[in-house]
Amino acid sequence: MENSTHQIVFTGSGGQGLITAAIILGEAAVIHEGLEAVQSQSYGAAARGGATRADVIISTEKINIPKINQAGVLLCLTQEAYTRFGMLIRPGGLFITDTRFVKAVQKLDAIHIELDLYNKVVEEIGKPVVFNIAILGALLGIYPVVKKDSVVKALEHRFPPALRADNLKALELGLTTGNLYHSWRF
Amino acid sequence: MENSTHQIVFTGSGGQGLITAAIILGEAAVIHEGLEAVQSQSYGAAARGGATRADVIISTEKINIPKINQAGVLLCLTQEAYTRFGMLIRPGGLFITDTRFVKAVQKLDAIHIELDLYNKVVEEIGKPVVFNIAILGALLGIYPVVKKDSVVKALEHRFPPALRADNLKALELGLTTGNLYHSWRF
Amino acid sequence: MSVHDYIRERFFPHMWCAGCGHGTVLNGLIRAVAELGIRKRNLVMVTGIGCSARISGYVDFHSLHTIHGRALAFATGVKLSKPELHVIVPMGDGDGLSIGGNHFIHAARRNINLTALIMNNRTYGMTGGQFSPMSGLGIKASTAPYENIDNSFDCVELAKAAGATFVARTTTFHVNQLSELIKAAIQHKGFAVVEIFTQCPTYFGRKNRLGGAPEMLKIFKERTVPVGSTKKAEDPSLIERGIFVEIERPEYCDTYQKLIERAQEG
Amino acid sequence: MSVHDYIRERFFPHMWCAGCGHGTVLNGLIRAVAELGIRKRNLVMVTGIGCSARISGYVDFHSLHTIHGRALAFATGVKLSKPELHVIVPMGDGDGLSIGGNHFIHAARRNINLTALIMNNRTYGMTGGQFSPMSGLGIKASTAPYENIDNSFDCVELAKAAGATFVARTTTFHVNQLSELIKAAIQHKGFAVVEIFTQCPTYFGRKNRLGGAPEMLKIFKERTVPVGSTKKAEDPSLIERGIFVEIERPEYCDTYQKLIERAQEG
Amino acid sequence: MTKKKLKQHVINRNWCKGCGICVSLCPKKVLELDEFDKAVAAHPERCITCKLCEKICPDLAITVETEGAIEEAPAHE
Amino acid sequence: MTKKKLKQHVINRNWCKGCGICVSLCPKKVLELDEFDKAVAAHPERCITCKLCEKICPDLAITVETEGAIEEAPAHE
Amino acid sequence: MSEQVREQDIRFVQGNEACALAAMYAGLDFYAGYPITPSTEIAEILAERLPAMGKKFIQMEDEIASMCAIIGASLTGHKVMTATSGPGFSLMQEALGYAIMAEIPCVIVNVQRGGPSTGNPTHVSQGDVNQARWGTHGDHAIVALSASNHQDVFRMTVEAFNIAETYRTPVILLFDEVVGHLREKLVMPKPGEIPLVERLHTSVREGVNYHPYLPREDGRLPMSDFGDVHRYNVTGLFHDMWGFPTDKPELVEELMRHLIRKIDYAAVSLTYHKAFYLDDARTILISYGSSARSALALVERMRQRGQRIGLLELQTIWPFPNQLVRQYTEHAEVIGVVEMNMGQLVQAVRLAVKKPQRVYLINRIDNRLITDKDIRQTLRAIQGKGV
Amino acid sequence: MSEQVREQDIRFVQGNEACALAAMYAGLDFYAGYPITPSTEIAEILAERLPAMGKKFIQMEDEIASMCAIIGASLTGHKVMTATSGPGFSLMQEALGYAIMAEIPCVIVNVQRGGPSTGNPTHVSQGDVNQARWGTHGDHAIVALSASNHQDVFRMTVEAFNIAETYRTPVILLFDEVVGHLREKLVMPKPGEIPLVERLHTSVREGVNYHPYLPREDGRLPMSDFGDVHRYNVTGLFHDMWGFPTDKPELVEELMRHLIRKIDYAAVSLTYHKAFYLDDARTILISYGSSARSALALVERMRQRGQRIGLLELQTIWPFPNQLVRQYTEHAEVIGVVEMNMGQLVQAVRLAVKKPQRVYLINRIDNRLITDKDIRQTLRAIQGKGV
Ligand SMILES: Cc1ncc(C[n+]2csc(CCOP(=O)(O)OP(=O)(O)O)c2C)c(N)n1
Ligand SMILES: Cc1ncc(C[n+]2csc(CCOP(=O)(O)OP(=O)(O)O)c2C)c(N)n1
Ligand code: SF4
Ligand code: SF4
Ligand code: SF4
Ligand code: SF4
Ligand code: SF4
Ligand code: SF4
Ligand SMILES: [Mg+2]
Ligand SMILES: [Mg+2]
Repeated sequence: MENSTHQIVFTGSGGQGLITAAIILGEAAVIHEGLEAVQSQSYGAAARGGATRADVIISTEKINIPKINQAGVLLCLTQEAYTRFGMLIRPGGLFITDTRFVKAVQKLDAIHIELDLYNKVVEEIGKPVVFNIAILGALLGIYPVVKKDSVVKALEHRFPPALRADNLKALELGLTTGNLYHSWRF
Repeated sequence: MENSTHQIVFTGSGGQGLITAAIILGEAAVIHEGLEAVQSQSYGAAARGGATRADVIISTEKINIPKINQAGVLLCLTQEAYTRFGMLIRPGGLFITDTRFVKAVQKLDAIHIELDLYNKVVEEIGKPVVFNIAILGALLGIYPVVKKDSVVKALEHRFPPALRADNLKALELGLTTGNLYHSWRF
Repeated sequence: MSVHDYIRERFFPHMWCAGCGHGTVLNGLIRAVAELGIRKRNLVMVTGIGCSARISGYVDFHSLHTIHGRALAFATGVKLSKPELHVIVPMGDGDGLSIGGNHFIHAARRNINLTALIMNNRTYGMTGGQFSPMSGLGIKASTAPYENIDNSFDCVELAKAAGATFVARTTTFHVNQLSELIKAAIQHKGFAVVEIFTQCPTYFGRKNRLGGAPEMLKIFKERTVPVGSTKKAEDPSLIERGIFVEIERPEYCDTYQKLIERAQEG
Repeated sequence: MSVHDYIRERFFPHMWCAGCGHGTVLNGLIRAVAELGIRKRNLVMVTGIGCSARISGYVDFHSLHTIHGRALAFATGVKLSKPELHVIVPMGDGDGLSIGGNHFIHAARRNINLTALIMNNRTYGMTGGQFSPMSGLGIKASTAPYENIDNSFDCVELAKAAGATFVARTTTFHVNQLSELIKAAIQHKGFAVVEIFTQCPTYFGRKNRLGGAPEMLKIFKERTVPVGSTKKAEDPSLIERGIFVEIERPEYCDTYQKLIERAQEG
Repeated sequence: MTKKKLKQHVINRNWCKGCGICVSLCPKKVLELDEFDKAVAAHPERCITCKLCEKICPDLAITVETEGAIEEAPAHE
Repeated sequence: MTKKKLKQHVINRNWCKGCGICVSLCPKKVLELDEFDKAVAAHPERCITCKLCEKICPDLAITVETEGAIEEAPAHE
Repeated sequence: MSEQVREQDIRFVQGNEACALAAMYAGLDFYAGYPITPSTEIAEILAERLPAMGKKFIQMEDEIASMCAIIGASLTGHKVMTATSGPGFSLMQEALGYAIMAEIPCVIVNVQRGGPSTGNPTHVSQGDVNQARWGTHGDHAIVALSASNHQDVFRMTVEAFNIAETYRTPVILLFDEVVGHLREKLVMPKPGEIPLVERLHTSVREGVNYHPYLPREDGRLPMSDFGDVHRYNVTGLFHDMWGFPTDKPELVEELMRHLIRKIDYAAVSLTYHKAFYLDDARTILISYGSSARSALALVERMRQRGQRIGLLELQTIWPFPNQLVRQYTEHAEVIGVVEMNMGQLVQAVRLAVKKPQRVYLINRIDNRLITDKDIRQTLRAIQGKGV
Repeated sequence: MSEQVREQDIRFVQGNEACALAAMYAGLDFYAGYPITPSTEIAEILAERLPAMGKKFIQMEDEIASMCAIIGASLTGHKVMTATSGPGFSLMQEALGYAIMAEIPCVIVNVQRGGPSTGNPTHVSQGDVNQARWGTHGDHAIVALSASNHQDVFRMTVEAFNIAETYRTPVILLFDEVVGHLREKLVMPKPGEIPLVERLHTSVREGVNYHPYLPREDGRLPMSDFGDVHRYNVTGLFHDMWGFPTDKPELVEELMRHLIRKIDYAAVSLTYHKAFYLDDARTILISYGSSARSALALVERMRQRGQRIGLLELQTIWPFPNQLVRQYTEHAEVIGVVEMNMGQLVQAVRLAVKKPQRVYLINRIDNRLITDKDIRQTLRAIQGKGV
């Protein structure tokens, strides 16, 4: 990747596991690649019911300011998140949604990739619960901010053996899907 | 009375009603004679069981410092109070005890008057509870810092009619006893 | 007045999670006040802090959203200073019985005319699912990863022992009983407690693998029986619903009024 | 060891008023520990603030004189961190049941092995005779000049409802029962409560014209009966003495030890 | 109590959070969640207007509108 | 329980506050307050060594010293 | 005795009684408290007097509950007060912050005793001065008043109620054990002699939108009583002008500024103080509470000897009267802050004056009243004259 | 990735987790707490980890009880901690004062959120800085530490335990929501890498008179555990060297001085801080906690442009490092104190520096993290360059 600091924001609803995805991404960067990363998220009443947000900054340098005002990469995984957080995208940034949840209406000054990943997860793995890891895979396919290997290690560390297979499958599925866009080169 | 500020300390045990006596003295001065007066006392664990102390300062001037380090007049009405507070007396001050309670042992640089008032109260009024007012009367007999009339008014205001007679009797008894020493002129 | 007249519609949809039983308590509560036909200007709701405490924001009463655990103390001030008001005090199990336990027993002791609702979801919802004094042994919670070792209170017994003169219990499944008990509690003259089992699918349900809100409601249905039911004798682990205490005793504000009369006599 | 070995003689005569029942509680307590023969290094006394709380200064135990109402919370820290210690927690009625009520019910709920003594003189002695939650209706106090309108707790019922596994009551008149009950409470494994009626002649006695300490003790004699006495049925205003609850239930520190074992398994 | 004849189920789609409580507990399986996870009255004809759904909905999202009177039995208990 | 024969009443005059409890409650009226309001064993011969005075004294001021054993009955209750 | 004196209603009372009498004079409707030395007499007097006036006294289970109860009672439109001392004041901090955030008029009396912790319950100190300013969590402003004698105790108590009502804020009365327990003369002000501020009620009618948290042009926020026609929300969360929770940054900032400014802007009108011999003073003592009595005793004594010494007695402690102190001390060579603690208000004085290096702490910390001699001794040391 | 990196135990954790890990590293034996955002994760992690180490975690009924329980557990010879946030911290003040008075080693974590009152539970502020100093009643001294990143959170947590044990005092860790909730890298220090101070036990034998409150020559007071041979008294009243209550003026004064001096004298060794580019700096920012991150970002950016700006990050907040601040700022033209409140530590800075008029507050109060841009903008205004 060219620039040395990456600001990635996952948005969606509480139950989608996006915070976990964000943490795994951070772990891959920090623990398995020796990079710097910070991760933060919304809390409390704001996170309850409504739209939730998880931020990750990855950098080769020490990260002083851990808050993201403009996201280089923005993932919106519910309609509500799209409405509420859509404006976070940096002009020219990378904007990722899933057709199952989001019907894009505004025109954003960004490269918009509409995945159809949720349906694929349901079809091919049958467990919607791993959708978050699939999304992480897709992100890496499109925007390889860390190596697949690092994420695999982070996943293996986090999930007990019983859950590993599905998550790795989801990661693969996402990666394959995302790779389709990789040639776009950001 | 010659000097314009009088520092009077009553000491004894909790149940003797000395605080009441001190307050009545203060009321007489402030409410009925237009003088200035302050009254304070010991509180809390110190006042429980052990020796208690009630201070009165009476003056024609505003009283800024309400604490007494050296008493012009010191009344000690238990042995414990005598031991603990005896040293409060100003050299040359007036030192009053009652033989029923105190056996003086130290030699103090003060004019020492030993009353036998408690026994008189028991004999003549039969109610030890008014001993405090008798003591107040004796004080005034010896050291007329306020007028008898003023104390009578204060007493009448404080005690319901039923209790008044005995208290006035006690005041008289004390006064008569104290008057014996009045000619000493302090 | 219709039920919806008692809520502040502009704040809906409310902040509670999908399936949270607190909404059902709100539902039952406004049906109760609507059926009693109480004027809104005479209704005060006082709450502390917690998911449950947010209920005061949604009712169109005078609403006092206070600090954690102290709702009954605030409510005592409201009530004693203006006894003509109906003061309803919904509390979470943490709010009302953990940090707020002392105010609970003292308000009960005074028998002051307040309507105390314990919205018992057996967890601290607002802070993310720690165990509460109502969780009970063996429960998992974010601060009880190895199963909880803290005994729970019996809210009914506690209220009774402390002096409450109306004590009842129901669940968010038993919606008719819910509004009936709240009605009775409001009408009762004295300190009234209604414990309401309510579901927190987000934390309590998830951490204890109880399924979603519908499944949790079915547990309420299956594990509770009406007061005095013979089933309880067969299976003592069943929990009784209904009215446990309903007695008349001088109420605090009334007695205070008498004190005033006595004091003014001389 | 003799009874006097358990006190700090250099602080005697103690600070309590003549005739104060708190001294008799001290008397009964040291007889109890002497008879049990507990080593002094294993004895801890934790108290709050009040005349009663000063008892910790007079026993030759490890003594922790804390802040008003919180003795049981401190004691919980002492006990859980070193379960082998005997922790005795005497409290005034104000200290233990007014400001300290919440810690009382929660310690009871946990069934932690503490010996809680409520030295109930029905007043706040230390601050000069205000009414307490144990004063009862009709009592006069410096903050109840027109007769008290606050109901009182039934300490036994409250302790029971909250989960205490040993609950007893006696008075400073019943000196043999006093030390026997304290002994039993110390030996009980779990949260044990002994409520002890004790006289405050200085405030409670004086303000309510009950005479001096001997007269107040005679009232304890006349107005109380052993648990289960038939006299109680005849005259319900009589108050029962004796053991009301004595049951076995897992104790908190024990259960915690099991939790450690479970956690260490994996 | 008397039970009324159903006019309609008014479901506030903005308020409904799709918890499924009404769907699961309706004694006559009248309600379903649609593709947006909002409750809809899929089988209004089965409705006995017991109003359980209205009373139990944590989001106050259902009103069961009725007309005329039919016999009512308590929802459950 | 067995009751012992009285040796002596040891009364700590520094500790005794003269509350009169022992005087008033001693079943045999053994004790009195002297002119300094301190308890004294005025009639030791009457003492049945029930130790009520020792156990009830709030000031821990009395010890009833005994020798040998005689029959004991509980103080009261 | 002069006729004038006879006409006056003169009392010989404790400072605590003066405070209780003043509260009733100010219109106290509701008192909740929990006993604690050395403030208890306030409760005891009110327990007797309030019911006789048809008003409410309640003894709560603790100080937390007391503070909460008075807030509740204030919202129904009543003038409210509680009284306590150090340990109880610590317990009240959380609810005190609530009253600040929710803008509830109420008066809290703290009769200071020796601390920290249980400390020295029956002796004097002035150790809670900075706690009064900073004791509750989160940023905030506060009003705290003090007094050194009973006439002033009365006056400041009445003003505390006036300020509470004017600014919709809790007001702290910071007395001390000496002032609280001492009996001295109080000339009871006649009805009307001290102006009273009554609660400002909204004129907004039923059905019209009432904004409980929207300041008027003059900065005041009219209230509507619970039980009256307007129903609104009261919360300790940051909130909008209707009282409903918000965490919008703009609204958070606006409310924060409002809460601090309403006190700061009012600082000038809130600056109660007494100036003794300050016109030509080269040595200026600054003090408050009972230590100001001793400072005055010394100043009067030294003035008789012709020394250019004066006393600025602060009765408004918070918001700290920066301007006043700066002006009065402009030409002072020595500024001695007399207090009974390890130096609390002295810091505020240093921040206020032009030449902080001229500010000296004159203190006593053994929980006994500082005397004129103590002050004299420290002054001599400051002036290089030894002790 | 370098070999060195691989050998390290690197974690990606929240600040709260870093704190919990550090507490265990320091030897934490006993934790009591009550959940509150944004500190709860500390409890949640310890609830899982402590029992697995045979140590004690207890969730109490409230924060008051939590604070009391850790004091009790400390007396049996254990290292103890509690964690909370604003409202809970307010509730702990009374018992905190007890720990100060009775000299009980313990650590209190306050992860600051928006206040006053319930305020803004899930957003950041630094509003409890002065409360940490003055929150409990009565005169006292206190130690409070802060940190801006997880490596420092770890370090300061360990030091908090060390200081608590060395000085027999409560130590406050003042973090904030951003630091507490943020996940970032933590390189776990190896065992022994950070020195640990263990409790100093008395060497006095059984039967010999042990004085729990008699400082040794080096100022430390050896302890004896409850359950050990020495039985002594612990009280919140003023007390003598055996721990028994006294109100003798000499002893009151002596104890008061001791309590304050032991912290003040230790101030030099307690002065944890970080100096960035201060050697030639004309503009000096002073900050702490998460706002120091933003200050550092700005300083690094401006240094790249050749500007003479530096940052003094304070990790010891209280006792305030007066000397350190005075020295570093001697040649500064602008001293900007960066904090997220209405100006709390800025007052201490003004009291410390030679030229208080050069001290400016650079703040943000909307409960959002102050940014480098915010600071830049205020700096420009200070320098007369507009915004
Ligand atoms: C003094 C204080 N301590 C802790 C908190 C944090 N807190 C907020 S809500 C809550 C508990 C909520 O549980 P409960 O009362 O059962 O309500 P629920 O959210 O489950 O409805 C806690 C501990 C607080 N706000 N104030
Ligand atoms: C927080 C706090 N509030 C109030 C007090 C004042 N206070 C000291 S002891 C006491 C009550 C004492 O009553 P009780 O506990 O019944 O003990 P007693 O003196 O009657 O034995 C009170 C209110 C205090 N020390 N701390
Ligand atoms: S967390 Fe639990 S209690 Fe809170 S709103 Fe969600 S479901 Fe309800
Ligand atoms: S005041 Fe009452 S409780 Fe206190 S020591 Fe005296 S008699 Fe005992
Ligand atoms: S119960 Fe209410 S919120 Fe839940 S699905 Fe049905 S209508 Fe929607
Ligand atoms: S009213 Fe009853 S039957 Fe009809 S939809 Fe609702 S729950 Fe089902
Ligand atoms: S009971 Fe004790 S204190 Fe009382 S008179 Fe007898 S010996 Fe003295
Ligand atoms: S032992 Fe019994 S009989 Fe003897 S003096 Fe004492 S109380 Fe009286
Ligand atoms: Mg709950
Ligand atoms: Mg008591």
